[in-house]
This record gives sequence, structure tokens and C-alpha cells, in this order.
Amino acid sequence: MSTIEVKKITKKFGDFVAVRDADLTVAAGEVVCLLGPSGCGKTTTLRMIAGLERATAGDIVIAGRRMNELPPEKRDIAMVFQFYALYPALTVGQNIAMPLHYEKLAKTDADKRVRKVAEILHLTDVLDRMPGQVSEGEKQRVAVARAIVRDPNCFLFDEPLSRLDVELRHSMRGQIKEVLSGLSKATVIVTHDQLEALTMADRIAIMRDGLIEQVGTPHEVFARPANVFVASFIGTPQMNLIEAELTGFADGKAEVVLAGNAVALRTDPAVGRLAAGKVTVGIRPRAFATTPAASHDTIPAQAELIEPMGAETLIHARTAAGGDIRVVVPRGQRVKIGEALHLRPDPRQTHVFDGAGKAVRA
Amino acid sequence: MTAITKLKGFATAASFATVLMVGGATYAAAEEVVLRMAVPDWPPTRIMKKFFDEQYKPPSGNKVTLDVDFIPWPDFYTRVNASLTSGEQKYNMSVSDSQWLGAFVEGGYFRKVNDIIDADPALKATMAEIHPAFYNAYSTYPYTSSNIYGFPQFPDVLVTYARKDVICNDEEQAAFKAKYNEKLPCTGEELDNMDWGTFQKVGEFFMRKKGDKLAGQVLDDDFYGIAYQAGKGYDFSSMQINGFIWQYGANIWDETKIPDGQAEGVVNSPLAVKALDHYLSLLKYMPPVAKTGTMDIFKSDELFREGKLAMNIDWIGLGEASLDPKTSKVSDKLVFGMTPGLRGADGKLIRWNNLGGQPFVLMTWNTDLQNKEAMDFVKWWLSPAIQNQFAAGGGQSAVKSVYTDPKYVTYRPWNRAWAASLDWQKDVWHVPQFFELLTQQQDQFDLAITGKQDAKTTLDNIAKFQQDLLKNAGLIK
Amino acid sequence: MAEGSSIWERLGFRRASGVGEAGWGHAVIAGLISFVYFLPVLIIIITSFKLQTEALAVPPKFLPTSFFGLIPDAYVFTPTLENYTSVFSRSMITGAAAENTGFDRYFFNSIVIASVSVLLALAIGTLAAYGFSRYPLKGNDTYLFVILTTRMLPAIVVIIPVILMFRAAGLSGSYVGIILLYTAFNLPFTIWMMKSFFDELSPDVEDAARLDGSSEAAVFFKVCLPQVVAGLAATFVFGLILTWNEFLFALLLTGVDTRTVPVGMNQAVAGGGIGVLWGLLAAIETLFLIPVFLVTFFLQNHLLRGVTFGTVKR
Amino acid sequence: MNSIAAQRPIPALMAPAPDNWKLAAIAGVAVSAVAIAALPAAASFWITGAMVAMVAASFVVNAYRRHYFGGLLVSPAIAVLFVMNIFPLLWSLGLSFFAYQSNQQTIRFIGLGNYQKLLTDNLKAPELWANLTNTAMFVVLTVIAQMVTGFLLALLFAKQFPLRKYLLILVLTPMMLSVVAVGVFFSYYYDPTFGILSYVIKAMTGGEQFILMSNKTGAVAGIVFADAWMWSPFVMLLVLAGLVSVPKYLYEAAAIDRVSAWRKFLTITFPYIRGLLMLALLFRTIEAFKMADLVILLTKGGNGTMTISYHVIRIANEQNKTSEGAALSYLLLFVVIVLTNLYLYLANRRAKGS
Repeated sequence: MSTIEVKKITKKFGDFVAVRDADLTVAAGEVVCLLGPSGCGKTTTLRMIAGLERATAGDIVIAGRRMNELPPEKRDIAMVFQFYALYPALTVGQNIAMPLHYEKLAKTDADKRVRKVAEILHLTDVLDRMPGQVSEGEKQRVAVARAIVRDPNCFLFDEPLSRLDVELRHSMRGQIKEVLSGLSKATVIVTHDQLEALTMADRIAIMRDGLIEQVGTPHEVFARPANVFVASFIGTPQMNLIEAELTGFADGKAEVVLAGNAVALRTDPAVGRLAAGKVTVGIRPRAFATTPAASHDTIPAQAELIEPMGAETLIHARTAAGGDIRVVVPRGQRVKIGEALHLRPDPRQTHVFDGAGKAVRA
Repeated sequence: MTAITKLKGFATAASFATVLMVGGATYAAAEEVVLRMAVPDWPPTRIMKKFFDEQYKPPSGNKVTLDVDFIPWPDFYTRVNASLTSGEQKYNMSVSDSQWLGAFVEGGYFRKVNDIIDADPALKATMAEIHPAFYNAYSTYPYTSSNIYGFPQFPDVLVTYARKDVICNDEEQAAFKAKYNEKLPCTGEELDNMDWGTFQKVGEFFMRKKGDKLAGQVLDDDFYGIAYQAGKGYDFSSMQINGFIWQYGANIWDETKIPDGQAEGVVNSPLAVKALDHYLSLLKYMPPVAKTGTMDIFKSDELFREGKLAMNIDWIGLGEASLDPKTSKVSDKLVFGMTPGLRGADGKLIRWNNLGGQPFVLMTWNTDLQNKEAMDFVKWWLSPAIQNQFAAGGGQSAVKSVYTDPKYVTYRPWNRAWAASLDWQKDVWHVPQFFELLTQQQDQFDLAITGKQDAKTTLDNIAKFQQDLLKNAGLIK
Repeated sequence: MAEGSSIWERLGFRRASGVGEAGWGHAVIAGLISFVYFLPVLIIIITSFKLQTEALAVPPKFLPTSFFGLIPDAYVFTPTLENYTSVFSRSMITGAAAENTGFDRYFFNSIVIASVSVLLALAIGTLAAYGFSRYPLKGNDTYLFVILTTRMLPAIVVIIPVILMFRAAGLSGSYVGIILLYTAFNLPFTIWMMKSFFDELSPDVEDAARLDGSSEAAVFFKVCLPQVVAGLAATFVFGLILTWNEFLFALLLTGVDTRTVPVGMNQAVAGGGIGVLWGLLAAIETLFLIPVFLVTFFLQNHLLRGVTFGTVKR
Repeated sequence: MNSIAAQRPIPALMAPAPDNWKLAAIAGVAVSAVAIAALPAAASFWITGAMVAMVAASFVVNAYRRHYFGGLLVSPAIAVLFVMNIFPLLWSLGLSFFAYQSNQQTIRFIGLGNYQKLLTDNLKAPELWANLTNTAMFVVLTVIAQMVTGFLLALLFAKQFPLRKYLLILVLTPMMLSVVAVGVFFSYYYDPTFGILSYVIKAMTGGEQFILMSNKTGAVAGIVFADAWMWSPFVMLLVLAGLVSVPKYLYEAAAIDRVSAWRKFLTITFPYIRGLLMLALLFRTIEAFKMADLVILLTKGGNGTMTISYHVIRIANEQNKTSEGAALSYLLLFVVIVLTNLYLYLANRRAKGS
């Protein structure tokens, strides 16, 4: 079975802890994205799975077998490198065929496999070229082709699309997803691009400073962020995270002093069990409705900067306390600079995080 | 660089100062004369320079400086040759191996000094004091002609170095006597009287392995009886082989017989082949390095100083190092004698050897003043007083009144063999083709020494080469 | 070491954490090989502390101490610094007072002549290499090859004309003469090496600087040179090593005052009517090794990065 | 830029302009010729030198005015090389067409006589061929030994490991030694009585002293070993530079792709060091053809180790047959040039091929 289990792995470089007690399970056919800002330990985690780095502690189990001590050659994995790592002295075809030598296939069989993969990835025309003579997108596809030409335990992708321009990235995302869906292997993709993660992954593991903050489906991590970091990392424009003072809870509404105004917001009932004190209220920019008049559940603010984004418009609004709130409204809704806004958050998309930054949910 | 320009240049002030210092009494303006001299860097030349600086007072009253360029031996020829042949005219005097005379005289570098000697009866008398063997070898070109070029700087001959503690040991003496019914030479006189047969027996007798006993002591390394030069470099086999050839009554190509003397038929005469065979036959008793063709005069000397040998035949010029406990493990165990000879039918020893050492010479581009000062220096250098001092300091003298002086044998332990050796010394060729002759001969001897070619072939090859070369050069008719 | 490491891993015999790295196990093996490789040099260095009478001892004396009787005396020598003092001052005549050997001067000369000539070659050669790289002449390769050709003949062949020339120009025995000669001696190598570095640089940066109005000189000094610092260091070290030990030209073209160490070194080889003065020769060589050893050591990192020669292109 | 500057009119042949290098060259040659013919050497040398300087100056002015930066940059190097290297080389090339011995005062033009003698003379031709074969043998053996040793050493040091820096400098040391010291000390190491080699072998076999240099095989082995020991570090340094320039991720990719060690070397490592190996080969071959010092110090050319370069030293230095030595050197040079051109051709073809 093509599965990956990562159990409490830790990686230290000297005193620096790159990855701490990371747990991750990837089922056969599942695509998991490791998402996080640069330096968060996601690549190190991937390299430990590949065997390119040794785990300082913890277990790496691939296809049911503990593989901590095994070198990459013995793990039977395929990997696509960030910079593709194409062999510069070999043609594209030879590059793709490289992993096949191990299997000692007859030359015709190997050729057939290469041709088939090349066809899938539209590389047939460039098989005889050197890596230096093909485009960036083709290089990327060669790297993918080299990975999928064999039948490994699992696939690992290290920032596979980071060097492509926006358009190529978009099309490659689709292609990779399509290819992977046909292979039913455990796949780990490392990326810092949430769009990539959200579109390609079955589940996303969000990492920060060597810790896995949350693992969940794209919907989960978006709709139910486990903490302030995940909330802030996922979603564009970024979720508004507003410092507030919880004063009470009544009628399923939290009474908070928010940006200088006392408001009552409908939230998760679990908030009721929270003692009064400092909290963070997270509201996605698209979760506001603007109302003409102030109300007990609206936040007053003044439009300061307006950025049209095509179908929608992003408004930066300033609260009385001086805080900044991002609001996205449909294009049709005209807002002028300086206009007073009364923002009513969508209760279903209002998240309350406790003093430690953890989401408060039932 | 005339003395006049020198005078014009900076000497004006200097001589003015000198005159002032001497109080103006000396009227003759003291000229500054610089004699630049190329010499090999070793004690005999260092001593000469030291004596000059400390003692020499030019009779002319000029201020004479001997500016000596001490050049390490291995590079001496290269450096002097390049300087001379490039026309650099850097040196006014130079030490030269006797064999180089021809090449550099013919090239127009070494000055013939007959005119100066003829004009100076005292100098002439001094020259007459030099032993004929050295006079001929060092001063004359062509060999034994009346043209005079050089003067002895350090005359040298081969002697036998021996280990008293080994050869005089009672056990060894008895064992040798028992084995060969012959006395193992022990004293200097007994060494003087040694023939090649005894030398060979010494070689055979003293070939010992590690763990064997030698003079009552267990050896911690292999030991050998004898050694002499058998190296491919420079003249490091010819000088010994020539002795064998002459002792057998054969000859090398004889330059005194130009243009009638032949090489073919002479050099490879049956007697010469016998001589070379004899030379080769002793090699098997020598340390194994002899088989590599690199046992030159320095290597055999080193083996001797390291205590691996009972006897070694080498130049006196290397002797000081054997006597010095800093460089020799056998410094206090030495006895010296003449080199072995060939026992003739009449029971007498037939002796011949190739002499060594170096003369020094003047250059053709010297000014008259430089020549005059140089010759004054030569006269002083060859004066008995200085030669005696030189000999006492570790040099050798070819001046008769010096080496016959009873004091002479007290200077160094080998000196007792010196005077008696001089009468049977000859020299190898002095012709300009010297290096070509020598190089080819050394190459051929090396083939014989390393066992790749027999004596007959070797001498045939040498004879043929010499015949061709000398014929082309017009030296053989 | 963390939990889960075997005893072998603790000793360094581990599969290194990444490709291209190795642990102590590899270091031990490399250390052994390096030691064996270095052994002939080590023997020279050890010999420099031995008296002449101990230098050739059989069995070889290879330790200065018996480690409290652990090593048999036959293998132990009495270390001495006499050879080192002898390098500079010793008695040239048996029994006479010690006198200056001239080696202080030789060392000074070697350092001055080698460093100045290598730096000069570097300056001239770098300019030329830049020219060859950026403004190729017609038949550029031919010029480059002819330059290389000058290194192909045995030096002895050109020595006579050089001596003549030096005499005519009054350069014989002067610093200027030998320095210029060594400069020429180093140029082919310098040009070949530096050209490949310049070839490797991307001309885009230079063009950008030109568009910004920089002069050609500014482009060279401010844009190009800083990028080839490693190459300059590597070329300097190579040039230094090759010049440092040059013998023939030094023998024939230096005077008493400008003589270099390799020429003086033969004082210890069949020098004073003695075969080889082993300890003295070893001491001279050891002292002579130190400067170039230190330079190489401190420029080592550049040396590795520097010698890629531009044969490697991404 | 250059094209605009180059449009400045080129002065007429006889116009006395500072950038008229053609006129300067003609005048320079004429004046020098007169000076050499009429004046003593010391004076004519400086006059000729001044003429060369004048021509060079006009070149420089010409290059400067027309923005031939290439010429300007290259000129100092060419000037130094010309005076110190090329001129003496041409001189000795010229000498090779004369019958001339440096210790004799006569000189006679004999055209290709020296070459003819070297190639056809009954005594000299076999000697030349023997020396040439020996030299070829040394070139092949020493260069192979250096390349292999240097290569293996480079592999050893290609990885990062503790103390690497300090061990590397130990291995680099041999090439910093003077040849004299190396030669003298190796003759000691090989010495049957005193030498370490003989001592070790004797201790191991309990037998006789070991005489390495007593036959051709041993002598050649001894020389090749010393030379390879001394110069392998040079090759190592070049190869190592190539090895460390291989991006690490390629090896990682190869590990992932389960590429065998041999294939990894062939397809990844080798392309990165090929050019450097070629360069090392080129420089070491040139040096190997000049091998003489170690031969002189270890065997004096005995036991079939005579090389052509040592032969040149004998002829040109010891025997003062300057012109014959020059001719012999040019024969050697011809061989080296043919060979190095072959190298360069192959290297270029490979480079273009990939």
C-alpha cells in the first residue's frame, strides 16, 4: 500500500530545531500539501521523508515499513525538485529514462514508458533536446515526467511550480492534479502558495516554525482555522484579525469591545465558556455586509482606500480606534473614500480566538 | 670596466681618503682593482678567500679586492659555462676542472699566461716547483705542451680510506689470515702495499649480513668490504676505470699523440677489456647501490662515513667530512693509504691513477692591471708559506718544497700517502670535445656497471664513437 | 547524538545526513590517506631536526622521543635545532668560526622576486585576459595558443639569448631582470586561467553598467574584477607555487645579491665537499615551504572555488 | 560604440601621425637594422629597444583613438612576453639553422642541416628516437599516474567532512616543494642501504636489501612515482574544483532516481570535470615533455630513463652545441604542439557537441 506515516519527527541542525514533533499521515491516493511560509520546516520534512535528511527523532513509515535508516535509493519514492534537478548532460528523453535503469527494463519497454509519459505531459517534441534548450515550463514537466515514469511508493513535490509564471502555474496545477489522480499514490507537495495548496491538495498541513499547526481539507483549514496563524495564512485577502475585549456572552452573542465600540456578535456557542478577557476576533473580508445605519452588531469604520479587484472591490476601512479592516464588496456596490461604513459580520464566518490564539469552537 | 673609469667614478673620493689616512706618504696613487672570481663553494676555496682577506697585501700597493662568487658544486659548471659562453665577461678568474681547459681555451675565454710568467723569473721559479703531473694537467693546453693557462687551486688524488677498528681487529686479522693465508692490511704502509687482489679479498671477506659479527660486535645492518666510484654522473666511473686501464698497460685515447693517436684499437684493446673486466668484477663486493649506477664519489663516501664499509677509494677532497665527528660515524677510526695497484709479474705494484682537483685560470678580457694583480696573487698563493698554511687548514699542495716538508704529513692523516702518489698520476683528455667524450663514455660504462653490456662491447662502442668524433674534429688522422 | 543512532554511527561511520557530506569515518580514512601521502614531506621535516649522523640511520630514527621508554632507542633521535641555525650561519671551513651563509638574503630575495613577479603577471595577465575575453581579436585562439607555446620549450634553450639580452640591458643580476623574466614565465598560465573566469561571467551586468554611463575602466574595475576575486586568488597561488621553486633562470640570471633559495639550496647537496647534508637540506626545504604553505592554506577556499576555470557552465 | 570610433580615418602610409603604426614600424625596423649593423651591442640594444617602444606607442595611440580596447588591454602582456619569451625563442629558432657552438667564435648558416643530422645521422637518429620513446613513455606514465591519483584524491576530498581543510593542505604540499629536495630525498627513500623503501620491504620479507633502481622497470617506476606524487595534487585541485561545482541537488535527484554509482559518475559528475581534466591533461603533458630534473637527480638518465629534455640540457649546456640543442628542442616543440592541438581540438569538439 502506498502510504506515508510521519510520526513525531524532529530535525535539529545543531541547536536549531527545524521540525518539531511533526505528525502526518498520507493515505494511498491522497494528496497532502505542506503549506507554510519560507523557513517553516516544510521542505525539511519532505526531505526527511525522501531520505535526503535524517530525522533526529521520530519515525518515518512508508508503505508500512519504517524507513528512518534507509537511504533515498531504498525508499522507492519519486520526487520533483524545486529547481527540477534535470541532468544537464542528458537529453530530455534520457532524463526521463534515468529512473528506469534501476529496473533493468528492456530498452524497448523503457522507451515505451518514456514515450507514454512524454505524451501525457506533452513532451514528445522535445525528447531529444538538452535541458538547456527547453522552456521553463517544459523543464518542469520533464521533472514531473521523470517522477511519474516509475511506479514508486509515493510522490514528493518540492515547490514544483515556484519558478513558473502565473499562467503556466495555473495550467500546470491542473495537469499535475490530473496526472496524480490517476495514480492513487500517497503524494506530498510542499508549497508556500496557498492557492496551489487549496486547489491541488486533498488535505493541507500548515506549518510554522517547525510545527504543524493544522491538518485538514482545504475547506476545513479555510472555514475552521485552528488558530490565529492558520486563519491569517489562508485566504486572500487576509482575514481581519481584530484585538478585542470579551466582556460577556448572552443570547448566543458575544459582547465584545472591538475597536473602541461595544458590539454584540453572534458566534460559536463555545465562546460562552470563555472567561472575560482579551480575545482575537477573526472575520474574513468577504464576510461583511454594509448596513446603512449603525446597529449593536455592526462595526463603524470609515473607507480610506479603495482597490478595485475586478469582480469585487477591496476597501480598507479605518475604525475609530485606528485599526484597519479589509472589506470586500461586490463591484456593483459603490463606496467613496471617506464614507462612513457600518459593517455587519456574517456570524457563521466570525471566529473567536482565545488569548493564546486558539480558535474557540464547540 | 677599466681601472681608469673606476678611478673616475667613485674611487676619487675613496683614494683621496686613503691617501689622507696613510698620511700622504705613499706617493703612488693606490688604484682599486676588483678581481671577480667564480669558485665552487667548498672549504678549499673558502680558505683561499679567507687567507686573501686576512693576509694578502698586494705588492703593488693597489687596493685589490677578491670578489668571490661561491657557487654550489652541482651547479658550478652550468653557471660558469653559461657566463663564459654568453659573453657576459663577468668573471676575471675562475676555478676550472682541468678537463675543461680545452673547451674554454679554444673558445677564447681562458688567457694564456706565458708572457706574464716569462716576464717574471720569480713566478717562473714557482711554477717549476709544481709537481709535473699537476703542472701538466692544470697548466698546460694542449696537454703537456708549453702553453700555460692555470695554477693549482686544490690538487687532489685518489686514496684508500679504511676503518682501523675493523681491519686491525685481532679476530678479523686471524680469520683473514686463516682464509687467505695473507695478512689483512692494517697500517697505512700495509694499505700502500695492497694490490687489487687483496682489495678484492677484503671485499669478499667483509661482506656481512645483519646479525653477523664484525670485529666482535653484532651488526645491526649489512656491511661491505670495499667501494669505489661507479656512478653514471659526470666522471664518476671514468676516474677509477682510467687507473685500471693504465695499470694494465692499456691506454685511453692519448691526446699527446694528436693526430696519430687512434681511439679504435687503443681504447678497446684486449688489455683494456681485461682492465675494465677487472674493475667490474669488484663491484659485486660493494654495497647494492653500485648496481643502480648511482654510486658516485659522494655516495661511496657517505656509505663509508655511515660505517657501512671497511675500505673506500675516494678523493682526498672529500676527506675532511670523514674526520669530522659531526658528519662521520667513523671519524676516530681512520687510516689512509695509497690506492691499490696491479701486482706485476715481477711482484712489484704497477700503479697509475687519474688525478683530480682543480686549477684556477685568468680570463682573456681582463685588463693588464687586473692580470698583473691576479698574477701577484697567484705568486702569493703558490708561495710555500701560504701553501703550507693552506695544507694545514685542510688543503693540498702540489708545490714540491711544501709537500716534501716533513711537517706536511702531520697536517692530515692522508698526507703520508700524498707525495708518494704524485709520481704516478695522469689526467684524462683536455680537448674541447671533452664533454662529448666523457658523456658517451660514462653512458657506456654505466651500461657495463649495471650489467647490461659486457666490457668488450662497452669499449668497442666507446672506441667507435671516439674515433668518429675525433676524426670529424680533425684530432685523428 | 540523538536516540536511535547505532554505535557505528556514533563513531562517524554513518550515512551522512545528506548527499555530499560525510562523517568522522570518512575523515579517518581521508586522514590515513593524507598522512601516507604527506609522509615523504614529513620525513623531510623530521630529518630537519636530526644531526647528520642520525639522518641516515638504519633502522630509521623517526621519533624525537621514546615516549617514556615505549619506543626502542634505535628508532629515537635526539632532536636538534642546529640545522636551522646552520641554514643562516655555519662554519664553511672545518673548524673555523661560523659565518653568514647568505640565506637570510636568499629568503628575502625569494619572497620579493616571487611575490612581485606573480602580482605583476596577475595585473598584466588579467588585463590581457579581459581583452581576449571581451574584445576577441581576429585569430584569438591562435594568439592564446602561441602564448601557451612559450611554456613548451625546455628553458635551457632560451637561456643564452636571455643572458645576452640581460647583459646588453644591464639587467644581469638585478631584481628588475629576474622579476620581468618570471612575470613573462607566469603570464601564459595567468592569461589562460583568468580568461576562462571572464568567459564565465555574464556580460549582461557589464552592459547594464555601460548603459548607466560607466566608463570602460569602471566596468572592468567595479563590475568585473570583484566577480573574479576567487580566480585571482587561485591564479596567485598557482603562480606562486610555480615561481617559488624555479631554479635554472635563477641560477644563471641572479647575482650574489639577488640569488634565491633554490639556487642556494644546492649548498646542502654535495655542497662543501660532502655528499648531502641531509639535516641542512631538510631544514632549508622546511623553512622554504612555510611561506607558500601558509599562503595556500589561507587562500584555500578561494583556490577551490577559483579553479573552476569557466569550463563549467550552468 | 566601436563601430563609430573605427570610422576615424586611417592616416596615409607616409603621414607622420602618432597613430600611424605602419610608418612607425617601417622606420623602427630600418633604424634598428642600421643600429645593429653599425653600433656596438650595448648601444644598438637600447636603440632597438627605443624603436620597439616607439612602434608599441603608435600601436597604443592607434588603438586608443579607434577604441580597439582589445588591443590596448592585451598589449602590455604581449610586450612582456615578446621581450622575455618570444624574442629568445625566435633567436634560438634562428640559431637552429646555423652551425654554432656557444664556446666557439665561428658561426655558419647550414639551413636545415641540424635537423637533418638529428633525424638521419647514424648515431644521433637512433639516440633521438630512443630518447623520444623514453620521453613518450614518461609522458604517458606520469600523466596517467597523476590523472588517476589526482582524480582519486579529488573524490576523497569531494565531500564535506571534519578536518577536511587541514587534510587537504597536507595533500597539496608536495607540489610546493623544490624539485631538488624531492629528487634528493627520493633517492634517499629508494637507496638500498639507507632507504625507507628497502627497509620496509626487507622488514616484511626478511630478505635482501631491495634495489629499486637497478633496472629499467624499477628506475622508471621510481621516477614516475616521485613525479606523480609531486604533481598529482595539481590535478587533484583542478578535479576537485570541478567536483565541488556539481550542484548537490543533482546527486539528490540521482539518489531518488536510484541511479547506480557508475552511471551517476558518468552522466552527472563527469560532464562537470571533463573540461578541467582536459586542462590538467594539457598542462601536465606540456610539463611532462620537459621532464629532466627528476631524471638527473634520480638516475642521471641511466637504466633507460634518458629523456629528450635531459638530452637537450646535455647538448646545449654541457657540450655547448647550442644550435643542435635548439634544433632538437624545436623538434620536441613540434611534437608537443601537434599533441596539444589535438587535445584542444578534441576538447573543443566535445564542448560544442554537448
